[in-house]
Amino acid sequence: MATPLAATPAESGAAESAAARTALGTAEQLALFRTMVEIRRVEEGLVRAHQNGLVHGACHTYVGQEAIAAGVCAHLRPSDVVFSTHRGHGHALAKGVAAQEIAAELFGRETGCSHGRGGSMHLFKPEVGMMGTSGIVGPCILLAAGAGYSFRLQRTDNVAVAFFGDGASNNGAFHEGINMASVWDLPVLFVCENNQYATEVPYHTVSRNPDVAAKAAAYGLPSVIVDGNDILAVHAAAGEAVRRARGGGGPTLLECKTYRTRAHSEGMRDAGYRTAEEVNAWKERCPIKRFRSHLLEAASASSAELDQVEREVDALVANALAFAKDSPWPDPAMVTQHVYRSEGRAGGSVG
Amino acid sequence: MATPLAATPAESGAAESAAARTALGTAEQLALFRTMVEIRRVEEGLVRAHQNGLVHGACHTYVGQEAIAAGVCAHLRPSDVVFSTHRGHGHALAKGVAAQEIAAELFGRETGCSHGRGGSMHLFKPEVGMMGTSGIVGPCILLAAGAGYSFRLQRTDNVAVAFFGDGASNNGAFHEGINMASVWDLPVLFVCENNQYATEVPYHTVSRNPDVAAKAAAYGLPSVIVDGNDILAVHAAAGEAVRRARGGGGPTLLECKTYRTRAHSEGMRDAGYRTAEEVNAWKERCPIKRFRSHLLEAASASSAELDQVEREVDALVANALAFAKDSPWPDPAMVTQHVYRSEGRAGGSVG
Amino acid sequence: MGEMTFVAAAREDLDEEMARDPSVFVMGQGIGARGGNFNTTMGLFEKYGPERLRDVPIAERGFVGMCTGAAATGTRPVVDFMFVDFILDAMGELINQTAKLQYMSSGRLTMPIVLRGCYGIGRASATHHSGAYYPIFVHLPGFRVAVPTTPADAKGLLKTAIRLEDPVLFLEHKSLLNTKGSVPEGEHLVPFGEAWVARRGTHLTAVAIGSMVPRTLEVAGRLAAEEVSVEVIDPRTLAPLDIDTILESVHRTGRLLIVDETYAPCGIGAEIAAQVVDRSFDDLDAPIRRLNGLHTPIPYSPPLEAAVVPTTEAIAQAIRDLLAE
Amino acid sequence: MGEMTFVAAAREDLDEEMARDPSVFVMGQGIGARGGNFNTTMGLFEKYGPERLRDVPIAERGFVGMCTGAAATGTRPVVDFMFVDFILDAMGELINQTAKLQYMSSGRLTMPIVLRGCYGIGRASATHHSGAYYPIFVHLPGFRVAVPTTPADAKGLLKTAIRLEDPVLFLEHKSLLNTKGSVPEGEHLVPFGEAWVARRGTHLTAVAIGSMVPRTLEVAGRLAAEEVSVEVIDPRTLAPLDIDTILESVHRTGRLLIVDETYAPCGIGAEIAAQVVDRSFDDLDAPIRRLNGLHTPIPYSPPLEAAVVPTTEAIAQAIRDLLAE
Ligand SMILES: Cc1ncc(C[n+]2csc(CCOP(=O)(O)OP(=O)(O)O)c2C)c(N)n1
Ligand SMILES: Cc1ncc(C[n+]2csc(CCOP(=O)(O)OP(=O)(O)O)c2C)c(N)n1
Ligand SMILES: [Mg+2]
Ligand SMILES: [Mg+2]
Repeated sequence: MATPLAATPAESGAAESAAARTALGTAEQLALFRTMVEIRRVEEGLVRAHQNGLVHGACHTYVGQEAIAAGVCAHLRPSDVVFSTHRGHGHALAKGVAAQEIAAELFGRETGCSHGRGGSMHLFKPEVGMMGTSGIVGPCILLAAGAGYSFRLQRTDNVAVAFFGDGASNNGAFHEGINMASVWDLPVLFVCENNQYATEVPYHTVSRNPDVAAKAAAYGLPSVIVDGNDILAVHAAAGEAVRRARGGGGPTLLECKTYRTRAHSEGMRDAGYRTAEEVNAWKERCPIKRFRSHLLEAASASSAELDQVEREVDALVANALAFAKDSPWPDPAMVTQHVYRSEGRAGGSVG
Repeated sequence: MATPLAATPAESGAAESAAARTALGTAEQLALFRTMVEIRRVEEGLVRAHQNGLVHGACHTYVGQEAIAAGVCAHLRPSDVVFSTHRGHGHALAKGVAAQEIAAELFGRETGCSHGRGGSMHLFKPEVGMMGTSGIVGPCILLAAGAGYSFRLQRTDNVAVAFFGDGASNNGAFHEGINMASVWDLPVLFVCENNQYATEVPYHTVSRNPDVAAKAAAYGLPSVIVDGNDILAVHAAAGEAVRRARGGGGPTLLECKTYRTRAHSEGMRDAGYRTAEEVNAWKERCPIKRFRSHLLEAASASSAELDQVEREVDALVANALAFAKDSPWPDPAMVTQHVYRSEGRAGGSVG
Repeated sequence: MGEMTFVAAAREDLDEEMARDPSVFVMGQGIGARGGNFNTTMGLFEKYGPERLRDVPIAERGFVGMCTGAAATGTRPVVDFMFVDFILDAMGELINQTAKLQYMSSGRLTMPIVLRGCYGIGRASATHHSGAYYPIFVHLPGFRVAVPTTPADAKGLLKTAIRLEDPVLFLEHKSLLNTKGSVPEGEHLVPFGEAWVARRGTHLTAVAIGSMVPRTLEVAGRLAAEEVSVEVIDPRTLAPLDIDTILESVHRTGRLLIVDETYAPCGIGAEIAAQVVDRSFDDLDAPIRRLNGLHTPIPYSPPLEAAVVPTTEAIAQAIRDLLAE
Repeated sequence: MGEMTFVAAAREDLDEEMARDPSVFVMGQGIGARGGNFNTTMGLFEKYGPERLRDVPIAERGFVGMCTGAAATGTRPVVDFMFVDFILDAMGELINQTAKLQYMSSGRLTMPIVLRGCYGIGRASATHHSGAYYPIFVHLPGFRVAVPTTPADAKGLLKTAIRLEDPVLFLEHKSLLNTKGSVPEGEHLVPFGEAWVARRGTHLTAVAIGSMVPRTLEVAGRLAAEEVSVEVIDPRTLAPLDIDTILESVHRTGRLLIVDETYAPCGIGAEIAAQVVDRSFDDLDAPIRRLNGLHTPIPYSPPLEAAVVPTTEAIAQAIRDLLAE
């Protein structure tokens, strides 16, 4: 079962990215742009709603990391599955959960994608392959690996994706899940969004190897490092990895270097552990701003077209928030429904 | 905190080993020989006792791996600590637990090093730094790292050692413990005894990277691969690692390639998953036999001297087994003693 | 009706289910070509191959998390822990993912996963290989818990477990694995939540769990000679728990003893006692008593080990004491 | 006597213990310069530095195992889990190592480790940040469990916890963190195993745990106007449990209700009920009742969340029902 070790990270990514940059059509590029804008605008709306007390509990936004969810999920079918983290709104949107269902969920309403049972950290919509975000750091890696195992058994060519942060890479789940996915060639894409902090903890203080992708060598699977704020680079690298997984070539570890430009969680302090200069420098590298410039420079789209996309998204998000606010609360009488599939004296007659 | 990554495994080990081979005095070499012989003879005695029903429960012998415990523990003081595994008799003996206390423990007697509470997989003798073997695969890595943390806080230059198998290296404890020991420069030696099988599972079927030591690159700590059946090589590499740890230079991952020549556990089948040829080839590489030849060839000891050591060990082991057999059973009335230090209404007046 | 051992009955059942449903697969250490440390999968690897009998690395958290992801995506994993003690490294996954995904997804995901393991005190297995843990799984929402004691129930409950959409902890007491009994052939399903009244009696109700069932039956048989009539109930599943059968029995006997190898505090005996004193207070003629393993890590040495579990003498004495109340 | 919040009292205590004993140190996420997600260590980093207030990676199993190794070698770790839910990934280490090393080493190793974490339902924290888990730690041998409800007890019990040689689970209910009360200055130690009779009464004994203590006291105060006299007992520690104070109370009142936010099955209420029906059967004038959180993962939405914990109305109703029995 021994195979050659992974190529050093980054190489393949860089090469492929250049190729794909040219290959992508205008409609596809506009779709990527739209997804990123939608994620950004939904987050901004949720932030306001959180400040107004309409969103309860914790709320971790995806602002600054939009290119990753958008670039990866563009390659996925509804039957492909995504398992995500506490910072999962972007993944849910990119995987096809409607903005209004996400807003309603964070508002705690019956119309939310988890019927108000989940909130920000528990977004479920299996119908489109959104298999859940998680308040616990780590498990998504294992769940995705297991979905990959299922797909192999079922002889489908579906692919499973785990999104997780740099913080998760020091967790045992990373080690155990990636190792097994590698030895069994499972159709999984492990996407590490290295935004360089876990809450307030800089990655270099909790790992002596600054590159998560480099750790793939321990498990013998291919890995790539990409600029996570460059949508085309992410899209290209993810495309290659998804194709490999779908074709039976096994898993890939994709590290996207990025940054969150808001606080870890809404309402938390955002000073003391990083400088304003650092944050501002990364705001300059905003993936949406950069892609907008690129599209204009490459004459792939006009300013008017992009403005139009933004207006459409604004309307959609305004509607989503209004929908959420007007939605009914869940019925407390139903609160224990779905704990078990089989109620009372279970089984016996099942079949 | 970023430091240069580990040198490729093996290099440093090879160089150092050659140097140390010459440096070691005759008395020290004879002591190493004696330790290995003692481990072998104790195991052989326990095997017979197990067959005769005097040893209860599971019994995993260390036969074939003696050079590792002997070579590593030769560098340790009583105040240094060892945390070990299910295959821990050799570690306990090398760390200074008397053969009679180990035999009595496996016989389930009050005079055993764990007063009959532990058996083969739970050998405790903190007085000499033997902090326990474990029936669960993995924890020893973490416990040793934590002891290292204690030693730093206490401003001592004690060192902690974790012994574990290849099987444990796929466990999350490996990932989490070694990473933290590395980022905090803890005085720990991680000794992976890669005997190539976990029960009946060949290592190459559960890891795409055949070298455990190579995984150190993920954590940025130095690692070495040595021939685990070459006592002088183990001794040299361990010496360097212990010196580094004691001197504040942080942890090392030492991989010893070796083989167990008996069944995984006494009474278990030993066919079907490995060939008789493979086992016999490794029996030829017996660390004791090899070291005996080396000592004779180098004229470091005479055949008579070595025979004398063996006779002394034989007598010691015979006595140990007799002691165990004649020892009293523990008193069932005391069975719940030591669950808690503070009994009943705890605390309040403590201080 | 064939006569077979507990472990063979469970294995036959697994074989039938794997033949019937290609989405059933097993993950565990040594459950492939080796056939399982306790022979739980002997002979199946040859029939179903390595994908459906998957030997795994020593990464309990990892493969439990994987099986959870697999169950959520349409396959039916059976995790074979060998010793159930090894489940502990996977508690985070089990409690927060396995047990909750159905609820969090409002029933759109199902979780047909069986967590099987051999458990219990005996054979000088020492403290890392002797645990049971079922009270923890009864406490937490989302799990079903089965503790069969006869070969027929081993087969019938495992079959139900594999077909259920809910996570099931299926526990096999090491001391029962090689006991023999008659087992219905083919399709034999025992529902969860139906206790087995193992012996009828009128003076006292003894609820016994797992290894304590044969032991309590032995005592009941012996006491019959003294004109003491003990009803022995084996709940068979602890979640759901068939409290009705217990209440009905206590209604007739007025006295209740619960015999359980695991720890008393917040254990299954506490739960049964609490339900009975709440719902059948007027039926009770005496205090409710529990007999449990001592509250200590399990020691290795045979005489110490024997001292931590309820003996037949202790059971007989508890019954006599309770009848004297 | 100063007036301060629960969290400030516990922090003052930790500060005093760290000043007194250089072997005390804290590991956790965000407990260094950040001062703790719940301000549990605010200001201490500046005094004691990074070695004694150690920010850790997201590796709960790892740092719990490390703290266990540290405790076994002479230092006194306080593990700050932030949300206690994160303890679950470390259950293997806790159950098989932390809780057993004293026993396995025949008392030659000690295990002075404090596992502290904020727990409980409220604030729409959802299912991964709302758990309590104390019945599990009461069930298993080797742990002490403290659930203080007042600032004074937070300080006095944490001090005792840090000085004990045994592993202690020290739980702080999120809804209590910012409640205020008077706290003795300096050396204030509350022993484990001594309940606090929070209110004297004669008609019924209500044992309340954690967040249910203020809620039950509120109900008791309200019912006093209706001439109903409820005795409210806060056990303060669940292991050891001061059953004597409860038995003595039931001896006077004849009626017992246990109010607890966590799950009923095999919970702490079951344990208390089982002990009382065994030891005080003749004192009981009525069934023993339990009021618990519903047996479900904790939902996020505020109206759903409110529905899963016992309300003041439910407590009042349970008391009235029980008095009518
Ligand atoms: C097992 C576990 N431990 C701790 C936490 C608390 N926590 C929530 S988010 C977070 C940081 C996560 O960092 P990272 O994985 O890098 O993701 P990011 O927030 O940067 O997107 C922590 C420590 C948790 N949710 N789960
Ligand atoms: C957590 C855990 N899982 C499974 C086992 C069962 N088990 C005991 S020894 C062993 C193999 C260990 O292999 P390795 O670490 O290579 O050590 P070796 O036996 O080869 O010395 C297994 C799987 C265990 N003891 N603990
Ligand atoms: Mg991060
Ligand atoms: Mg091995």
